[in-house]
Amino acid sequence: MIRVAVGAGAIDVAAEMAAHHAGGHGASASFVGRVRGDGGLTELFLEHHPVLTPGGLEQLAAEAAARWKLAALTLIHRVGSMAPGETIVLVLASSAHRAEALAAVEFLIDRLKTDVMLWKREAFADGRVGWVEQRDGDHARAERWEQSAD
Amino acid sequence: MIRVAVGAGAIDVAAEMAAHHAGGHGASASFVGRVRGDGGLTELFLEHHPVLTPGGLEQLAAEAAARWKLAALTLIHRVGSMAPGETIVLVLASSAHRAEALAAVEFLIDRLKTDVMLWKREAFADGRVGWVEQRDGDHARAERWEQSAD
Amino acid sequence: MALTLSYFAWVRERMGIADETVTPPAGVATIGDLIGWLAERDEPGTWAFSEPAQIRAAIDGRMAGAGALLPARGEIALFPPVTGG
Amino acid sequence: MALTLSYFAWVRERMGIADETVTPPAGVATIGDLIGWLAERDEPGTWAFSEPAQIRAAIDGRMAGAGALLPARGEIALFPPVTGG
Repeated sequence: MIRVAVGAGAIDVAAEMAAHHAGGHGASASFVGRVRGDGGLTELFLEHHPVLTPGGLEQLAAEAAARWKLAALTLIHRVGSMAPGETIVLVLASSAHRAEALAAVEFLIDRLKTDVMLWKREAFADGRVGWVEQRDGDHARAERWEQSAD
Repeated sequence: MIRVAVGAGAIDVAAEMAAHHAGGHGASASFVGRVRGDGGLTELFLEHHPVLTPGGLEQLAAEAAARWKLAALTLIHRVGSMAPGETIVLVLASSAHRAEALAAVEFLIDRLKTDVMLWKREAFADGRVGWVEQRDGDHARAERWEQSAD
Repeated sequence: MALTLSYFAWVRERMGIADETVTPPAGVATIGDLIGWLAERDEPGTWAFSEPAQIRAAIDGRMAGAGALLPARGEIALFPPVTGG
Repeated sequence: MALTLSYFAWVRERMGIADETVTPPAGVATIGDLIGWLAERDEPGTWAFSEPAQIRAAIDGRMAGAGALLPARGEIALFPPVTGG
């Protein structure tokens, strides 16, 4: 059971968790990413491609499902304008045993940073506005999944 | 903010998540472990030590908090008699960045299996009852944390 | 050759438009040629495309390198490296 | 020497009791000695403690190896390897 969604509306984490957890699977892992107000950030704008962004998320979800035995997978990404504290991304994975669920969540959040068509623009209280540059660390983490069998 | 609890009552996953997530931290990771009904299992009984079990959980939580920069940590373990689908353990960790929260959750669930005074007894539909034996795989996973710096 | 070009993030901002339809001159055969042509075509193009190493491209929804051949028609997306998640 | 012994999981089941207070004979100085004495004391003890490699121990809440010295008084927990989580 794979659920993938991209949208500008707020992510209802509790409702998504409840729906995903209703399966009562042996092991469920999750990751919630939120906007940080570091350095006086007032707005995060996430630009997306109407076709490539959902397509990329669906491809990542399919890749995780092929790689690990998952009972359920939820991958939800918000786009558009967000304030500090709001949820950007939610990843939920369930499996019979813990190793699969934990690995799938980590894989998905690492690869999301480098493989999906999303661009972050930050606005700060002092008026600065700028596009975020790609971080080397994100690539190093994402590439771990190329080298290892799991 | 560290919360550790051990008890025989059902774990309210949604309420714990809501309380933990209220911090609005940049990254929150979680793990939920539930009783599996494999092989016709009808009851899981988890025996604990009234002093050593909570003490061991508190020590593990403190170890995780010393190892990673965590904004919040929740570690709740159920003991006593449970039915398939019920939650045995809940681990929540939040940090500014994803790597810390994900690593802390994985560390805690791995080490729980080998370091905390808990013993599982399984009862099956066909009348068999037996204590679970320690698995080599659990030790291998827990020992990974001895070798690596993170 | 009639291509729809779509721009994203700071490429879109520098170009001042989100998309346009173009017919590149003869000799523009690859993604790399297209980027080079746009960089010389006008001021917004120079601002957006003068550092080709910073530009990624997709042809009809599939990632394409600088050497990829342009199709006779289709959508070419041009954008900076992604920073999502 | 008056020690409170507490038993857990199948050690408790085999002993038939959860705890007891004992005064071991002279010469029982370590955790290993205590396990050996219990294994010879009675039938439940033989059933529970005849494989010392399967037994873990804690003295007053701290894990202790077979060579650890017994205190003059305190709580000794005896149990199989843990299987929690």
